[in-house]
Amino acid sequence: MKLGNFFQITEKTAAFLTFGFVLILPVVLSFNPYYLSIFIIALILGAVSLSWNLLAGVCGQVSFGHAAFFGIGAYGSSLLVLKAGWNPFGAMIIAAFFGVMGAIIIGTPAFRLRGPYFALSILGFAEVVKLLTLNLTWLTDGSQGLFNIPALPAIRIGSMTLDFFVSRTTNYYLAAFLMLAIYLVIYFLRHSNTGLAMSAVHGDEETAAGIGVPVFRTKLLTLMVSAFCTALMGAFYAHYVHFLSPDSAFDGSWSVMPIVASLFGGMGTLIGPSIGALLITGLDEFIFKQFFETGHKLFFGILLAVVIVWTPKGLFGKSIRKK
Amino acid sequence: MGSRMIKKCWCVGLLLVFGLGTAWAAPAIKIGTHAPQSGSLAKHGIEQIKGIRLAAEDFEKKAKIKVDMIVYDDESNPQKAVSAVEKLAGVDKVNAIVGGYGSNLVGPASEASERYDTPYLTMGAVDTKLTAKKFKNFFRLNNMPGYVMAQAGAIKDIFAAKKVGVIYSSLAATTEIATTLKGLLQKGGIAVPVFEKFEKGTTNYKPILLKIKDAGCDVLVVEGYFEDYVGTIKDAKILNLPVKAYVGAWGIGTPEFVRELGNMSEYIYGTSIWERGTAPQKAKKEEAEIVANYKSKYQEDPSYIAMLGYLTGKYMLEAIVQGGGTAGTYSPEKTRNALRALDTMSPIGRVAFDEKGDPRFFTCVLFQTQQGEQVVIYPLDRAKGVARYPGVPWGGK
Amino acid sequence: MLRVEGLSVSYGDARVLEGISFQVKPGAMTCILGPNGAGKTTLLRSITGIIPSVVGKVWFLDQEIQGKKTHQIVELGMTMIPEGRRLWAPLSIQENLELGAYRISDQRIVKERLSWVYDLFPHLAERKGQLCGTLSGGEQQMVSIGRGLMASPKLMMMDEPSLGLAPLIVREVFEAIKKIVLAGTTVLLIEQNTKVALSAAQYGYVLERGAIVMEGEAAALQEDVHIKQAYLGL
Amino acid sequence: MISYNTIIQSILSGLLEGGNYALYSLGLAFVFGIMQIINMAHGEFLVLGGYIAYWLLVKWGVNPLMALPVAALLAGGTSFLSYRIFIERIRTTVELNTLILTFGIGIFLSNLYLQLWSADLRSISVHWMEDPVHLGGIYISLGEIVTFVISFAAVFFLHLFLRRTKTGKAIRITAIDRDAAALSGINVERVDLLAFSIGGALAGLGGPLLGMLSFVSPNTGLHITVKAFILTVLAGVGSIPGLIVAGMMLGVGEALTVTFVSSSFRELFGFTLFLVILLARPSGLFGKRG
Repeated sequence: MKLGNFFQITEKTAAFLTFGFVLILPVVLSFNPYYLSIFIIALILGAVSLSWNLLAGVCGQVSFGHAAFFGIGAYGSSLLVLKAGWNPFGAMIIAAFFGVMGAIIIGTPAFRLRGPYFALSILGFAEVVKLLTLNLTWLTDGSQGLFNIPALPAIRIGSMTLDFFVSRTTNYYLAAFLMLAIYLVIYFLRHSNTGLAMSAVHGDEETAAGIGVPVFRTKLLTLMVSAFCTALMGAFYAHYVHFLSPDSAFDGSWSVMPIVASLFGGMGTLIGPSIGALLITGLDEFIFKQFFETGHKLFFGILLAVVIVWTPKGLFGKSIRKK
Repeated sequence: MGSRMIKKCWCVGLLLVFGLGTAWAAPAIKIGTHAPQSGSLAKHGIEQIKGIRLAAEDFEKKAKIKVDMIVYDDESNPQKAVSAVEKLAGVDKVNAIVGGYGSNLVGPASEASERYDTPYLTMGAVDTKLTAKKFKNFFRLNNMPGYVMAQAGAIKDIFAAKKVGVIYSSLAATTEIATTLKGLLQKGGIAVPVFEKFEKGTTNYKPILLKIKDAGCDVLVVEGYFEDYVGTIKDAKILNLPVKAYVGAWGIGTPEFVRELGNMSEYIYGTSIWERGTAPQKAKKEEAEIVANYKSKYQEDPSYIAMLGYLTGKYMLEAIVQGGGTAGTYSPEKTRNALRALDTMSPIGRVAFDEKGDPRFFTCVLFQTQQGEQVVIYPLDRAKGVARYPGVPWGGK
Repeated sequence: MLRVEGLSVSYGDARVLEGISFQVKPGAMTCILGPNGAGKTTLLRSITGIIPSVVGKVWFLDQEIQGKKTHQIVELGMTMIPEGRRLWAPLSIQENLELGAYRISDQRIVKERLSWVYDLFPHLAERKGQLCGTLSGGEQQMVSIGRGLMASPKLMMMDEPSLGLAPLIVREVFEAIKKIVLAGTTVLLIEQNTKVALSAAQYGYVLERGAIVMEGEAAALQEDVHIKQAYLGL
Repeated sequence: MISYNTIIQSILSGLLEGGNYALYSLGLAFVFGIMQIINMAHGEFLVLGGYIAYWLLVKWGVNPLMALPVAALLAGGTSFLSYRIFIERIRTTVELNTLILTFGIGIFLSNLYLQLWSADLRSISVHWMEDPVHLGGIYISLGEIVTFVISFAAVFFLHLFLRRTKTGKAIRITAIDRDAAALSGINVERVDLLAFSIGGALAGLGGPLLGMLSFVSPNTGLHITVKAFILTVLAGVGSIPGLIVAGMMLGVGEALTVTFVSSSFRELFGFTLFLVILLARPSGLFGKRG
């Protein structure tokens, strides 16, 4: 039994529904800070999943180490603010470009590899970056981590002040805005000539090269965009949580959860991964945790296996049409 | 150190409150706790919760006040810890929070509890930076200097060592304790020719131990965790490492440790906040009671983490009631003040907090495992035996 | 011996075979001709169960075999010599041949078959220890046919055995195939090399764009105008 | 400062540890090489073997070496069930799916261990194995020699099995050309099931050794999986004997990094080597296919 057999909506409708849901969710949760904080993380994960899926779902290059870009963004922005006294907003943008640099450094050699080898090389890259962060103590304070990372500065719009230190609501909507921005970038990229090139590369690299698609350049560009967005979310995360350690910033779950979320939501769609992220966060929080204090991830493992086996296109993969 | 301490009069007041508690039914207390129940630190988190749970039950019996205890798994993940605190303080509206394990979790968690103006007491975070912000609501039972002083003191006063090799796990707390120890030793004129960090999950310690051998160190200090002690001791045995003493940080020489390592745990030194029988004279009775209750509830001996967990629960619950007054008005303000005013003798020594929330009198003891028993050998005034020095599990020189 | 009725195969939305029906009579050589991309290989792959989920019916020795797994079909006495040889390159000639008789546990029979294959291709006997990756195209084709023979098949289907071989080698291979038929194994041959195929086979079908468009005795087909123009270049 | 003896000793310890790395990686390398499945639950199968040996020792005093076959059997059984229940169904779909599926199975198993056996670290102590053996200024332990021999034997016999037995050859040819294998009458699905179960059993074999040399815990698994990966790529996918050499290279490299640089760069060495090999020679040191 697949959802896809019952209803069919277009990508655009799915995106409108998703962002509409994200918009009103805080009202449903009556702006409860705790639930908002859960969904802030879900939105961060959603945005990273969108970026991951641009690379994997659209261009066909599966990465196993997006935590690298996430951590680079988080540490990059925090260090610019803590050590160089930058404004956090500016630092976030520059940190996102650090992510792009990381993408160029690993992508240039790694895109000569295919399939699991590429996925593994990114995994190795993530570990190397993490270990460097751990050992460049003079810069990063090693395993001690960075404490007291400033929150994003308050924004004044007329008489209204958007505070990012205490208020979960403003943080929530900023995270939602970032996810929307990333979605739009991916959407328009997908529907441009570059997007066509990406699909061609996904289909078959040799054929793509045959019709004149610059395969290597397309793949690298996709990784750069994906890394930029992921690093941006990492930077946001740092200013939201105020604390970083190599273990948390480069946590393997930033590599794994986007994959899981994309799979749940459907890799063949653009919006699916963010739906998947919201869904698995909700499931984990409201259902699995009710069963066990310890080891509620057990359910997560089972669910993952069940979804993969019985609906490999994702729960919504068949319901959302491309156009 | 903690022998001349006097309980302040508020303790008497507390007893009065307890007495009255039977007369009027005080409203239930909601206490929240978060600790890793899964992930790499789950073992510690689970023990901690066991201790707190027992404290809550004991408190219910004694004070006749119902305690609602809410537990969240923070998965050793900072953002989950923050979420847990936000849920406890924001949704469940608990009166106070205890728990937390690991400085990198307690740091952000304590910030969240400060935002919600909810008192927070922990035993799982020793990083010095944590109290630098002087939060109103943050308290902890233990901090870094307590560990290091016991190690450095024994190395200087008992071993009279000249060269000490310090190796430590790359995790945050062990890095800090090692760095502090190095400074203290060097200030005392003791050379530290080998000072090296190893990664979590190291399985071959021989190359690093060989450096200790080449440098001719008298004492090997391993600031690490269970697996690091097991690994280093096994490898030191193979290499027949010629040092005169093996000193570990925490979690060494525990009953579990002795059970797993057998006679390989003989002679090792370790610091401990508490082990069965190390309570100061004045707290012996309390210690015996807690141990007995723990055993009857869980069919096992409490570890030091379980004991500390128990104490965090106990002091926090008492402080909430202390600040309680009339029904339904447990306020964070009064709870904080009660904690600040606390000065009592406990199985881990004298407990009192300074204005930053750091413990004022916290100190560890250094013990040596002798015939499977932990014999406290330092500080000398709490010592129960004499160090068998030189001596290492693998024979040594 | 083999009867196919209404066989259809699709890849995604693209229908490759459309209602194919034909039969192979025992003891003879039947060939299916057709240009590149007509669906010849797909036909064989679906008969042997490598491509599952097909529409239509297939009888082999009066048993319905559609939906069965490849190894079950092989056990009934059918085999296929795949296009492009598909040998196990890192293994020796002898190993390749022996593994062709995987289902036969009686070592005596395996030895018998082996010596028969070596008689058929004396060339291979001289180099039984050589790794197949290092052989020439013709030698590889011989091993591939030999491997198929090892299981003592009743029906052997061959997918373009002449592909990429020099004319001299092609003749040698087809001589061997004739011997195989004489020894009692029915052969279904799929070929682009129409001239060679029709001169060796007794009966033929022509497959174009996924459908059978013509059939008849080999001799008759050789004289057919359409065949002459489209396939023999006359 | 660094003595000659220290360097020798350090290299030796790396060689011995490298031999064990090879065994820890064997199951993963085998399954990856034969089935193109990256089994993310590999480490969990291995850990299961470790727990089995631990409980056999603690409850019934069974010598951990005697526990090896039991560990292999039960880990093999677990992987058999994993394959039958889940993996089999998506075997023919995208590679990524099996990767994530096995990852999910790994999460399930490690949390199951946590429920069953708590988060305690379990170290298997066999005292005679910890006794040092003194060879002209060089110390090694009896246990190290024993585990090294076991590792070597496991790799050797697996190699022999694949090269010499009919079943082993069937597994190999199925990996090389599935269709051709099926056309020879081989039940390729049965072969897949067998290969995956063997992979699990090989992993289970490593567990008791890991427990003896260090420890097992519910969280050990993923770490082992990653390490096994590194080694598989170093050796080159499909090269079983290459694992020994790759393992030793990694072991010695790590040991010498500690001796000459610092212990904190040990892991960095492994991953850097992994990246360099992967990028410069993706077929690995001994791999044949690119």
